[in-house]
Order: sequence, then structure tokens, then C-alpha cells
Amino acid sequence: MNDISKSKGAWEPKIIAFLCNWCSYAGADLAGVSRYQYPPSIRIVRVPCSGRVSPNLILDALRSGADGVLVSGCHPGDCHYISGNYYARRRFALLKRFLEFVGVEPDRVNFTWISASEGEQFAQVATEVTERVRKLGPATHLLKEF
Amino acid sequence: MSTPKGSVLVVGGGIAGVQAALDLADSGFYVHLVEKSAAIGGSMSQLDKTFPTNDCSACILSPKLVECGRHLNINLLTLSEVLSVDGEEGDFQVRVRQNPRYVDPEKCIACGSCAEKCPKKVPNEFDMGLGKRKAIYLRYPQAVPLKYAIDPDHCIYLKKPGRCGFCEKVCPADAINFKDQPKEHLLNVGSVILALGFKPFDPSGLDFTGYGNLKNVVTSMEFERLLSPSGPCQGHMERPSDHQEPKKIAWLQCVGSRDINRACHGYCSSVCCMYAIKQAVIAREHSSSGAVDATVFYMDMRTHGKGFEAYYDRAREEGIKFHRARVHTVSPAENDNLKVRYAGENGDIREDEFDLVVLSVGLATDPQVIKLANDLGIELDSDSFARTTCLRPVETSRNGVFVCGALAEPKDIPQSVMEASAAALEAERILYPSRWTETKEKHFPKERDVHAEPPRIGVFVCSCGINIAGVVDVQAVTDYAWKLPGVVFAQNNLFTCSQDTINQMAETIKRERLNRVVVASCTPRTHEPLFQETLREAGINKYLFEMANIRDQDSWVHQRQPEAATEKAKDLVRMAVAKVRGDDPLPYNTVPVIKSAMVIGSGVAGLTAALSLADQGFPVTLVERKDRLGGHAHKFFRTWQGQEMQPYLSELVSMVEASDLIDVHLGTTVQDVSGSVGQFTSILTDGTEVKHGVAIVAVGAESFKPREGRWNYLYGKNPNVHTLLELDQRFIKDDPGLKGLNQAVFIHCVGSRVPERPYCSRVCCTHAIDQALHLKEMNPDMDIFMLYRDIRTYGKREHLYQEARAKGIIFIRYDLENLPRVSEENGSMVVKVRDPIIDASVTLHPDLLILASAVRPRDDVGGLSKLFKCAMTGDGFLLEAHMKLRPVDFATDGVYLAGLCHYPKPVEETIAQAKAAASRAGLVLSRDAVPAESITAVVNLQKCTGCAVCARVCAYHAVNMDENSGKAQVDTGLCKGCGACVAGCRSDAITLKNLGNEQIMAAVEAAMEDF
Amino acid sequence: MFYATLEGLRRFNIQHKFEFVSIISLYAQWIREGRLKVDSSWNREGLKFTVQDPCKLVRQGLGDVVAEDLRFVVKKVAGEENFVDVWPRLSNNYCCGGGGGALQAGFVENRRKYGKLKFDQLAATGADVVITPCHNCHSQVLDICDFYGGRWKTTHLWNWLANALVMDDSATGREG
Amino acid sequence: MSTVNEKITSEIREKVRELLASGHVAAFLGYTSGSVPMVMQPLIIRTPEDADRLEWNSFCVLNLANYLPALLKSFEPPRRPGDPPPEGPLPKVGVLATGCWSRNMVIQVQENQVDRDRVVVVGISSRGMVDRKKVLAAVGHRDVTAVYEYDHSLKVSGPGYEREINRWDVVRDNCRTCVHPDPVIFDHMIGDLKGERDVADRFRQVEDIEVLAPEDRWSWFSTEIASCIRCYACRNACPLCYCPTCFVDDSRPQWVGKSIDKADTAIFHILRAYHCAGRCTDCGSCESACPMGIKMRILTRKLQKDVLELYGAEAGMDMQSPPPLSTYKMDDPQDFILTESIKGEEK
Amino acid sequence: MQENNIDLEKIRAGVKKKIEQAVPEANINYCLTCGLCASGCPATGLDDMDPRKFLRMLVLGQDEEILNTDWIYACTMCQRCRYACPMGIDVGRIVYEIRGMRPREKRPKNLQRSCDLQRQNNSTGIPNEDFVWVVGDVLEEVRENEPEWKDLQAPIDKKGAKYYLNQNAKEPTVEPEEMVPLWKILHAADIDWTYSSEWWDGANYCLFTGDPGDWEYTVRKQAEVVDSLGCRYYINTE
Repeated sequence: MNDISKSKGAWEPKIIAFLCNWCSYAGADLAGVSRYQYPPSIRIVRVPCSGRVSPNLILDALRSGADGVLVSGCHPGDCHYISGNYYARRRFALLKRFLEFVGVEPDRVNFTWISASEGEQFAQVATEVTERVRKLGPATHLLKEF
Repeated sequence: MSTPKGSVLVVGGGIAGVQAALDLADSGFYVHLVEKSAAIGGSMSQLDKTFPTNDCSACILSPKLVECGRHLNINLLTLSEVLSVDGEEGDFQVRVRQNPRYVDPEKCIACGSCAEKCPKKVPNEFDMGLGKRKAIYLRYPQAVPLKYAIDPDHCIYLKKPGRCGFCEKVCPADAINFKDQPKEHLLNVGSVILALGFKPFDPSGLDFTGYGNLKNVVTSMEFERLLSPSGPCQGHMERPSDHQEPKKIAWLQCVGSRDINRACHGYCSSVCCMYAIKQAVIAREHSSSGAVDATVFYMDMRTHGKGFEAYYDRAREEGIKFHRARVHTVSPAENDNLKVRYAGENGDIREDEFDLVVLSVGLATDPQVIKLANDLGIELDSDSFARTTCLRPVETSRNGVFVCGALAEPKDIPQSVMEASAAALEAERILYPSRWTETKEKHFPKERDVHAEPPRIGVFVCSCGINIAGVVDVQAVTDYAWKLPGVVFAQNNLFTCSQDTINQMAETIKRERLNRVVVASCTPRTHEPLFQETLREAGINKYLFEMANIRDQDSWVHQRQPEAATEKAKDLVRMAVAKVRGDDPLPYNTVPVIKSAMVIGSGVAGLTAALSLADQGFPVTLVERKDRLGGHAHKFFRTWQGQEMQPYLSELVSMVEASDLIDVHLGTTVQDVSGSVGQFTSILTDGTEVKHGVAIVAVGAESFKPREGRWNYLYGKNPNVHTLLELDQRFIKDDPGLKGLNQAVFIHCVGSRVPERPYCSRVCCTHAIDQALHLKEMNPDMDIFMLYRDIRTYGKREHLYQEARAKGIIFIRYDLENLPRVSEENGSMVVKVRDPIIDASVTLHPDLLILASAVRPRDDVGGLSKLFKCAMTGDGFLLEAHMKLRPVDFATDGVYLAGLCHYPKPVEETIAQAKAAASRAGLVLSRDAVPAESITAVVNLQKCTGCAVCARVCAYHAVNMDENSGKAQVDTGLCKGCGACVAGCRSDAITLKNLGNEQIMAAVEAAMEDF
Repeated sequence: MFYATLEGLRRFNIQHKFEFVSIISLYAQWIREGRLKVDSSWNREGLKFTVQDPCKLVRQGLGDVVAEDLRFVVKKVAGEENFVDVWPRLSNNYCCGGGGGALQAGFVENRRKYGKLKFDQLAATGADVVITPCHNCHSQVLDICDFYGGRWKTTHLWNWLANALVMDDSATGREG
Repeated sequence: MSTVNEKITSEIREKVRELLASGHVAAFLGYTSGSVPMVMQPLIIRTPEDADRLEWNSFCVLNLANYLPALLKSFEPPRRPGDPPPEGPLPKVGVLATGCWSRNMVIQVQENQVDRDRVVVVGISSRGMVDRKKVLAAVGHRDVTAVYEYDHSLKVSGPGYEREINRWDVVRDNCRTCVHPDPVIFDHMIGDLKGERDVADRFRQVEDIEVLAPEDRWSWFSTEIASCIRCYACRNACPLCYCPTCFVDDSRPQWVGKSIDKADTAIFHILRAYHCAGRCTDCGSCESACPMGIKMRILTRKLQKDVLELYGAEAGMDMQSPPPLSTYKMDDPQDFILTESIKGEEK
Repeated sequence: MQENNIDLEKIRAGVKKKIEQAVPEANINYCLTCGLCASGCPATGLDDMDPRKFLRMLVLGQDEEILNTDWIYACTMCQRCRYACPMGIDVGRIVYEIRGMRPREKRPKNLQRSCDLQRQNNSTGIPNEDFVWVVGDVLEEVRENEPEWKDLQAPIDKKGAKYYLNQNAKEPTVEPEEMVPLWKILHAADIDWTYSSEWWDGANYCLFTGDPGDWEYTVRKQAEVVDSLGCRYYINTE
């Protein structure tokens, strides 16, 4: 499947987005409610909190064939679970630097804060991330050859 | 009074009535909900979208209606009217007549065969007569109850028995009953809540609007129906004359409002400015090209609610045009178009042509309601709204009878919902000794043990009218779902959340022995609970369920890429199926409730909330940061209706002080909060540890002091420059210095609606005008000038504006490009402002300059919001759980808000909101236990190393290390299911039930399979 | 001017025994009662008629009722299909610009500018005949038609009504 | 005149003999020499008599903390799940600890793998351990039959040659850049504390890679791990890796495949390193243990650098400080957050 | 455009107050400045004025401008503004009052003359005898020339007639034959009607000068005449 999609001229990136239920997922809903349009490249996985997202899951997404990963949580201070995004912020900061260190392009793995009221921002982020990943082309480094 | 009755009559099944009914029924009272039409939902169900969130009205309302319709403790009486109410508070005898439905609701399966065959077409009142329905009909597709009814005025058979009768012949359920008779119910209730709503103003009498003569002039309510997917043109937005999509639309504001000449409605209808902007925004979205040219003609733009001004700003940025001009006459043009002539502020005459003109009609009381109110002995005011007062905002003239929603004054949905909860509170206050005496309990069937079964997954794909089906090929998605592993059933539904589909789903689960269910529709954030309950009713655990969000996150965001959206929908369904396969049945956990409350802040909101709870026997800890009770109200002179604040405040304070149940902590703030709904523990700065089941945040706001910068206007520099509250304090003191003044100038919007504080402070227009009137009373010869941007005396406050003008107070408009200039010349103040009408500079010489400065959020709200894990708006006010339907709840369970920390509001709204918060808090406090999280963390002891990362990162102290085994263990009562522990664990030894790594990975992998 | 008397009686509280009525109402009443018999068959060419609603009679006088009476009479006289209505109309119709003493006051340029709206409105109907049941309206409509180059004929109602009368013996007292 | 290491060895023997003789500890974990030059073996002794078998030199490269939990456990009575913990005080064990090993012990205590009360730490300030592979390289990979260690040089001999090498030249990279040679916890100290070492360019190795272009970094990384045979020696040598089921061995969920797929190998190394984030003391055991000579230490070193840069924390320096990934500050850096960086750009 | 500066030490607004005294329901203050009137008024823009601006100037006390503008004669007092004004403000009435505040000599000459003549009898000033003569003359002519109308009537001062008919002075003055169609219609309908030989004019320009005294006088005279004839209906012909 991947090869086919890659061989096509119109390659479209596929991006897995882990969104926290309370802010970013709601923000993504608001984008819809407000009809902000963005590219259909994002597949959203609803998680309770950005603090639920382990580096393993991010790597797994890349391994499974995602060209990009987006993890988004509540803004600092807004976490529905008090501090989940603070822990996540440390985990992600290290992971992002580390993945870049081993040669994963900086734009592959993205983290954002999007609140429940930021529908427009979500659409912007979805567009921005898609564009960044599109520029990089398909991700192959950590892709598992099944 | 002897023991009161434990039941309440709610009259009117709109959003206010439904909310009041739900609040009461959920806190221990039996409710009779009387609705005159065949289904509940009221006006809100007719709306397409709601402002300022653009939520689909039916979508957000539907779960509440369904809940109401299914509630064990709500007796829904549709097609019914109240005949009489006798007796008194605590013990009313009510006669209700229920008109025949001619369809047996027990038997009707809402299959629609009857309506299909019915030969009689009649104008559909739900569509404002724009479309047709049959003589046997459903009020609307998501109607609750979802039962057909025969309209006796049009049914051929009922008019002439022997003729027609097709419905009876085709009904597969044998549900038609032509012999149905009116029934009279005698109800014995303790209290009555009137939520009779409004009727849109009928502009037929206003010939100059062209309504009734020019086909393409429609009312706003008609336009809602034209926009609505369930409306006469399936949401494709057609204009009446030729069914073409209008490309250029005008909205004319204040039709039937602020008009004492032709409409005889001097009040402002409060909601029309916002709904017009909303309609303009939505019309642009609806249009196939996205290029609707939208123009709003208005007098004052009244975007005074939370998030409204930003919505207005955005609409302007998006290119929606706003002309400050009332239009005399709409004229016909070629091709059934419409010509609108209007005057610029300087008198320039312009003319523009439109495809469609929408009249933003106001809200009025239905003449039938006026009659009912008279029959019930409820006083109405001169505008025919129920008479209430600022200090008793939901009380009618009859004891024990309360009012909420637009019946008391035109208002928007959140305000109606707030009042509904407040009215419920008033009833609870009377009836609390009889809580749980007349209620019934819900029993679900025993759940089937599905552990041993292989997955049998059912997939329900929703069209959501055209919300989804208009973009996504739902049939293709349904066909695709059939092919997924484990799927044994798939089906497409028009509205999956409609009651018939829900019932059908339950049947399907049983029939097909489904043990996992996926619904592909809107967002789980609103609809998951509804579908989960359906699973329970069908006898399987509610956690064997997933949703695929193919609307908010698909069809709505890829409107112009139907193919890609369809592929995405398939992916989302595949992901949900992959995820649901791993779902296990989970236990239904509960948390015992500490039956006491903490109220933070002792302004009018806090005092009211505390008293409202204490009155029902719940202990309250009242925490006040200052060293006296009362908050800002000490500085506040009177309500706009003229009730003086100080005596009222003293009374409140003394009642609180006298209450045995209220424990007051002055000079204290909250330092730390732990726990969650039912079981909070708070530490106060005075060292007290408070255990409480709920909390109400009512910390108020501040008045903006324009000491520096652009809005200074000599404030703090000239002793005769005051803010509104400072002038109030002089009024309270009856300052003799205010007598004999020659000229006063008020400047409105000082620090509001400006780039750094873009919201409207809502209260200042009314407050300033009331002050001007008071000054005028003291000094009849004085000249008073109000320099304003838009006068926002919404609702009945408009009368005050009118009175002010009548008394010669002069209003001069300014805008941000032409600010008033204030200077000091020879020790006296000089104000220069431009009058836009005569285009002249006006020089004023006030000896009193009043700045209607902004209400700004308090800086410490942020800290408090963090303590309670509540969100804040960009403006710095606290953010409720849902702007429309949960206006006093926080997203955090068991925490509520009231008063100015939510948004600037006048005292009547503060009182109503405080009572609403108390009512919502009562939902928890009235119970011994509340449901707790079921999706909790669980430890795999084989994998656990006991390293305690999980315990370290848990914000709820829900994970700790077992002393015996040294391994992690989870206190499910405390666990909120956030998963911080799961992500922190290197050993994969702790996971979330139904949200384990394996399941998430399955979803991720499924997403990638066929992308 | 209807209003001058109507409002004069009212405003100055002038006691009187008579009832103050409009000839237009009476025309309509008499036609409805059969006292006046009219026939539009004369209008074989299909001359299109429209009307001017005099402010003093309609908006300030008897309102939409009399304006509808006016249309009723015109339709009877000229044929239903030959009537073209204006917009705005009835009580909301524009003043012709000749009222209020404008024809006498002497500000001719202003009066004609004022009348431009009326001219455009009437021209838009494409009517051949504009019925002006008021003398001021008549003069002004005549003038603006002339000034702005209109092609219609400006007339009172009575000419057409008299012309369309169907005479029978009982009504006219005419012999044989 | 004896060498420093000889002196240390004799002091160790004396101290351990005393500890065992007094019954203060039931066993002692130290080092002894093996049959192969330059390979020291961890040794557990239980009697005072065996103390003389203990030795100390520059080849004690394996982190003794790695063996400590199992040793402690060996003195616990067998228990089934749910059994109460054994009553009464359990026997103590003694262990040698340099800077990094002691820091690992701190982490083991924080992570409940080691009961501090049952451990008697005999501290040694590390002079830096020698990298056998460097020695071999220095002698051109000829057979080495004997190595004699002076304080500042090594005399390496083999068939037909003998060579003296500057010791510091062949000290392991991790030790050369180590700033914490002193044990952070100890009950007895052999020799003196040396204090923090002043190291310029501590993270030079990491920085050299950081400056590369992404594709060059990937090329470096994939080349470096290309020879990995997934023997997990690195993991096994690491005192931080004690999960009963390592993620590489898990089948539910299966994070990585079991084969030598290059993506799987990459993910193994990434996750292995990441699991050490904020915990790794750069003891070098992993690299020392790798049969293929993969320099995986640089991966953990990178994380060490970032944890220090971002959160000012170094693993195991202090019993009271929580592990950096189990805590947070409100104002932790967040430039990497896209929405924040966009905001930043706008400003 | 010249900078217009209004200094408001104290608002006098004498004109507004005067109007308010005369017409308590004038509601000038109620104006919301919404511009509806301006958009519906054909006189908007004439003399750089419109109804809203006019009200605004009254409110802000621009009395001199108000009293001097000839816009009060551009406004036809048609009340179309009032018809739809949300506040029901009657600009026509206000204009009437202000017209009345103008000294007679400063009012438009012809307009004032029409009223003055009206006060004497009719707006064109033709003597009553002439009117009586013209009616008789025209009637005779019709009877003679049109045999089918030989019984046509045009009674004057017929006591007890059921209908009293007034007559715009224009016809007897300049186009007497224009009176005939109406006589015929009345005849065809078999109506018992009469003219009066006094106060017979159907127009009344005293309404437009702003002088209530003149207006009242003329209407009162008309009413007296009709009542003295004992007619049940007073038909106005326009």
C-alpha cells in the first residue's frame, strides 16, 4: 500500500494525531463546528490526556507507517488532569530532541497545545503540520517493512 | 406548612423547561413536564446552529431531550395544556388536559409509513409554514417522544369518519386510534415552573418590510429552517421564489423590537444581533461557493454576551458587512430580488440589491400564554412578559410558581438554562424535605457476559441529516464497515441519535447478539453517554463502545473534498473497530458524597449560593478573601429596576451570619484543593482543612481603573472623574456635592471592546444610563451626555434607555477612530466629541465625567482555576463546561461557577446564576454517592517492578505501592483515568482499562492500513 | 385635502354633525352595492393603469382601506389585468412631492428632486395612465412626468370612471 | 612502592574482611581478575577469608550496581505473590561503588529496587576505567597475554612485544568526560574523595553529531547500529534495565519485531536509550559489554546532556531529588511546542 | 467641508422645547438616530438636510439653523417617516410647528397667499358668485350638449341633501369641464348631493403655513356650512 501511495505523483502525507480529550480533541471538534477546513491527512486518536502518550506510542506510529505524528494537549495550566501535560512536556521535549539526534527530521514529530476554544488554531496546526511533512516526503527511517 | 409534595410541574418543553425538569428529576423530585405540541424541544429545536460556538442546535439539544424523554422521574405530557392550578406553595392541585394523539405511543415505531400514505398535506408549523407535512406527522426528525400524531384539524378521517383512514391501514404496529379521547390529569405537585418561551414576532403588519408581499423576504426563524438540514430544503439554503441559492443576503435588525410605533414592543429582544451574525456566518458556510455576500443593517450592535464580541469581530474580518442603518422600506427588484435603500450616518443615501432579505424578528409572548398566565394569576408586565424583579429573578407574583427562559424577558439559551436551574433551585428550596419521596429508580437489565464470546461488532453510520451525508458517502462507509474483521452488522441512519434509531439500536444489539458497538457520527464528547446507555439497555456493558468522529473531524473540515472525506471516514471507522475489539466490560464505579459545599467568594453570588444550599440543609463553608462579607455589592447603588442594593446586601449578610449551616472564613483564601467530586479536601490559608462534596466558585471580578494610557480621560487626575462604582458610592452616601451640577458626561466602553480587552462588559450601558437618570432626578435642569459606541440595554433595559432619551439625556456616538478628547482648560474639564449625524465637533463642559469602565477578570482567577482544574477564556474569565447548555458547570465535575468570574453580568443574572449553581450542586449533594470513573488504571503485577514512577506522576494520589508486594496498586475511587502513569511506566506494567497501549496501537495500525 | 379637514376637525375639536368621507370610498362602495355599474370593456387596447396614493387621503387619512378601494375602482374601470401596482404602496407610498404646500412654496428645484423618486417609481410600472385622486398629486405628477420625460398620462379617477359607466334607466333616469 | 590500585586493593580487602568478620554484611560484591587479561569479573564473597580474592584495577568496567538487587534478593526467603514481607531485619550486603555506580544505587533506591538500609557501600573515587578495545587498538590488535598497570601507564605484552601505554589515553570515553568520580553515597571510603572533575567539552561527542544535517545524523545512527545482532548485552549490563519483561521481549503489545529489521533495531536502540533518560549515569557498561563495538553510549549521553540542559538535573546525584521525568516545573522549556514556536515567530 | 463646531455650555434647544410644549407627543427626544426616516424620505439630501439630521439639530439646540432652513418647505409633511419610525416621531408635525414659527412675511409668498385667500373663502380667490355661476353655466352646457345627461344635477346649497360635496377650486377657476365627470357619477349612482356657495373649496393651504389659527378657522367654517345644510355626509373629493 505504502509503495503504491508513494509512487503516485500526488503523494499525501499521513499523520497520526494523538489529541487529549478535554482540550485538543475539543479544539478539533470546534474546528469542525466552525467549519475551518484543513487537509484530510490527519487521523485523530483520542486519548484522555497528552500525559497518556508515551514515546513508545509515537515511535509505534512511525513504525506503522505514519509520515508524521502530532501530539496535542491542553495549554500548561489547563490540564484537565492537573499536571498530565507537564509530564508530557518533559517526555516530549526529550523525545523530540532525541529523535532529531538520530536523524529523524525535526518536522516529523510535532507537539502542540490547543485548547477547547482554539478551533481555528487546530485547523492551522493541522495544515501547518501537513505542509511540513509534505515537504519532507514519506517517512522511511523507522518504518517497519512488513 | 405540612410536608410538601415531592413533585413539580414544569410547563413548557423548550430548553428551559427541559433543563428545569432534568435538574429536579436528578436531584430527587418527580417532574410532570407539560408541552402543548406533540414533542418537546421548543424553539431551540428549530434552530440550525447556535451562537457563539456554532454548535448544531439539534445536536447539542438532542441528548438532553432524549435524556428527558427517557427519564424515569419525568412524566412527559405532550399535546397537553394546563387548565388550572389551585392550592398553594407546597401543595398545588393542577388540572391538565392532554389532547388525543390518535396514535398509541406504546405501539408507534415511528416507521413513517402512515405519513407516507397520508394524502393530506398541510403547512408545517415546525418549518414556519415554509414546507409541508402530512396530517399525521412527526414534529421534527429527532422529536422526543418520537411518536407520530394526527392533526385533528386536517385529518380527513377525523373530519369525516369513513373517508380516508389510510394510516390505519398501513400502520404495521396497529398504533392508529381514531377513537382517542382527550384525557384530564389531576396532578398534585409542590411547585410549578413556567417555561413557556416566546413566539417570534410576526412582521405581517409591517408592510414596509415587504414581508408577506415580497417572496424573498423571510423572518429569521424561517431562515433558520431554510438553513437547517431537517428544514424544507434539507439545509441547501434556497430562497422561496425560485429555490435558488441566495448569493447576497441582507439582515434587517430590530424587526418587532425597539419599536414603540408599529410593533408596540419597546424592549430589545436581546438575541437578534447575535443570531443575525450567526446566520450570516452560517449562510456563508452553507453556500456551495462559500461566497455569500452578507450585510447586516442594525441600530446598535448588541453583542454583549460571553464570546459575542469576538464573534462579531470575526464576522467583520470575514467580510460580513455591517451598516448602522435602519431601513425604511424593502422594495422589489428584477428577478424577485430586493432593493434596500439606506442612509449612511451622515445622511448619504445608498441602495443595494439582495437575493434574500431576512427580518431579524424579535421575541414576544404568545397570546395563548398571556391567557394562561392570566388564568393562573401570574402577573405580566407591560410587555406581556412575566413580572419578576432583579432581586428575585425567577419568582412570579404567585408563591410557589417560578418562571424561567424567555417568558420573563427575551434572552438567549445559556441565560434560559441558568434560569431554569435557578427556578429548579427555588422549587427545591420549598420541597427539599420531600426529596426522593416520589421518585422511582432505574433498573437496567442484567448485563450479558461477553468475555468468552468472539467479537461481534455492530457499526452504525450516521448521516446526521446532511451534516455528514452531504460530504461523506455514508453508504460506502457502511458497506465498507461490513467487511471489517469482527463486524457482523452495519447500518446507515439519518439521525443515529433520534429516539427511534436508539431504540432500534438496542433491538439490533439484542437480535444480532452484538457485543461491541461502533457509532460513526459526531463527537463522543456530546453523544457517547447517550449511546452507552443504549448498550446498557440492550444488556451489554456500556464500555464495549467506540465512536468514530466522522462529522466534526471529517465532513465538516473537508467539505470540499468529499472523496478524501469518505476515505477518512472509512479509516476512522476501521480505527474504531480495531479499538473496540479490545474493549472489555468495565465496572460502574461510584464515590460516596460528602454532603457539604464550599463556596468561594462572598459577593452577591457567593452569599446567594451559600444560602441557597444552606436552606436545603446542606452545610456550607464560605471562604472570603476580604475581612467582610459582601464583595463589590457594597459599592453598588441600585439595580436598573431601582431596587437599592445596600439594604438587600445587609439582609443577605445577616442571613448568612445567622445560619448555623454556613461556616464563614473571612480574610481567607483557598490554598490547596485535592480530591474530586463528592470528596474534595481543601486547605484554607487559615489552616482549616475542609472536606466537601462540591465547590462553587464565585470570586467576582474587578472594575477596570483607567489610570494610564489611552483610556485615562483625566481619571485620577481630576477629582470629578469617576468610574461607575465610584459614582455609585457617592449616590449611596447621598453626596450633597452631586446637587446643583450643570453638566455631566459619561463615556462608555472605557477599556471594553478595545484591542487589549476585546469583550463587552455587558453591564455598563445600563448602569451608566441608570446613573444618568438618577443624576437627572437630582438635578432636573442638568445636561447629561452619554458618549457611546453601541447602546446595549438589552431586554427590558431598553425602556431605561428610552426613558433616558425622553428625559433629554443626549446620546452621542463615537468610535475607536474618533475617540472623545478630554482636557482640562483653566481648571475645568472640556470634552470634545464628534457627532456623526450632523458631522460636527461638539464641545462639552462637564463638571462630572463618568467613565463606564470595563469589568475585568481578577488576576487570581488563574490560580483558582488551576486549583480546581478549570479552564479560562482568553479574556481571563472562567470557562464553563459548555457555553450554551452548561453555563454554570465547570468541566471538572462537582465544581460550579457563578457571578462575574464567569462574565460581567448585572445583579439579577448573578443571583440567577448563583441559584443555578446551587441547583447544580444539589444534584451531587442530594445523593449518597456519585458515579466515578470506570476507565481507570490497572496494574499488571507480573510486569511491575515497583519503581513507583506511576505513583510519582499521579496527580490524584490514586496509585501507591503495596507494602506487601512492593508493587503498584490503584485506588479506583481516586483514579481519573488520565493515563499519566501508563505513559510513565517503562515496563508496560500499568495500563488504562480499554485504553491500553495495545488498543491504541491497534487503532494507529488500523489508521495506517489502508490510508 | 382630506387630511386638512379630517385632522382639522379632530385637532381643533370642531363639533359637527356630518360624517366626513372620501369620494374614493364611496365610489368603491357604490360599485360594490351595484349603485354604480362599470365596465372595463372600453379598454380594448389594454391601457395600463397605476395609481398614486395621496398621503393626505391614505397614510394620513383613511389608511390602506381607502387605498385598496382606489385600486378596486381602478381595476373595475380599467380591467383587473390592466392594473399595475407600485412599490412602495398604500400607506407606505411615497409622497409625490407636491404636497405640504410644495407646489405653492416655490422651491421648484427641490420639489422636482423630491419627485424623482416618485417619477422612478411610476416609470418602473410602465403604466400608460397614472391615476392621481388628489389635485396636488395631479399637478406634481403631471409636472415630474413632463420634467423627467415620462410617457404616461396623469389623470383624475373620475374621467375614467364616468367613461366606464354602464347606464341603465333606473340609475340615470334617462328615457328609453 | 605500590601503585594506587594495589593500595586500594589492599584497603578493600581489609575493610571487607572486617565487614564480613563482624557479620555486618552477609556478602560482599567486588571484583576479581579473570583468566583473560583486561577482563575483571564481579565477585561475591561470603567469608572473611575470601577477601583476599578481591582486586581493584582499571578494568573494573561493569557496573556493580547491576548485580546488587539480585544479591540482596538472594538473602530474602522465597515468597509467593501476596505473601507478607519477611519479618525482622534481612542480611546486609556490601558493595564497591565509584561515582557512577553509587549514583545508580541512588536510582535503585529511588526506584525501590534496592533497600538502602541493607547495603553497605564501600566507596572508591574512580580514576577512570580503561577501555580494553582502546588498548587493543593501541597495540594494533595483537594478542595480549599480560597487562601490568602502573599509576599512569600500562605495560602491555604479548607474543613478541611489550609496550607501555599512557593510561589516560586508553581510559573509556565516559570516564574521560566524567565530572563525578566520587561516590555520592558510601558508608566507608577507600582513599580520599577527589571532588568534581573539571571537564571541558563534556558533551563534545554529542555536539559533534548534533551539528550534522538530519540525513547525516541518520546515516551515522543507522551505520552505528547496523552491526547490532540484538544480543541485548548492553541491556543486560545496565543496572537501569530490570523490567521483568523488556519491551523488546513483549508480544502484547509488540513494540518491536524480534528480527533484525533495521527499523526494529533502530527503535530498540531509541527506546532503550530513552528508558534511561534522566537515569543513566554514563557508567559505560553497555558499551563495554557490546560484543560488536557499537557506541550506543552516545545515545544515552545525548539524553543526559538534554536533561541537564533542559531541567538542570543529573541522574542519581541526590536521594531527595525526584527523577527528572517524574517531576516537572511550571516553566519548563517548551520552545519545541509548535504552537509556542509559531507564537514566538509572530512576535 | 467647513468644520462645524458646537459648543454646549448649556443646551437651550428653545425650538425643541417650544414644540414639546405645543405637541407633547412629538417625542423628539426619543430619536434613536437609526436613519430609517432619512432612508425613506424623498427630501433627504435636499438643502443638505434630512429628517434625522433635522431632529438631531433640534436636540442639540441648533435653533438658528432650524429656523432658517428652507428644508421645512422641501419636507412635504407627508409623514412617511413617522409611518415606519420605531419611535413614531412625527417629523411632519414638527416641521408644521416650525413653519408656524416663521413670521408670516418670511414664509413663501404664494403659499401664504393661498392660505390668506383660503381664509377669505377659497385658495384661488375666485368670488363665490363666480363659483355658483360657473357651476350653473357648465351644467347647462352639458344638459344641452349631451342629451343623455339632460337630467344632470349640480345642486348648490340644497338643504337636507344627504351628501355635501366640496370642490377643489382649481376646476371652477381654470378647467370647469373637469367638474362634470363627478356630477355624472353622482347622478349615475342616484346620489342626493349638494355644493355650498360658501367655503366650498376642497383644498386647504392653511394646513401648510403652520398657522393653526388659519387652519382652524377655515375648517370650522367648512363644518358650519355643511352642518347648516344638514348633510349627513361630507364628501371630500381628494
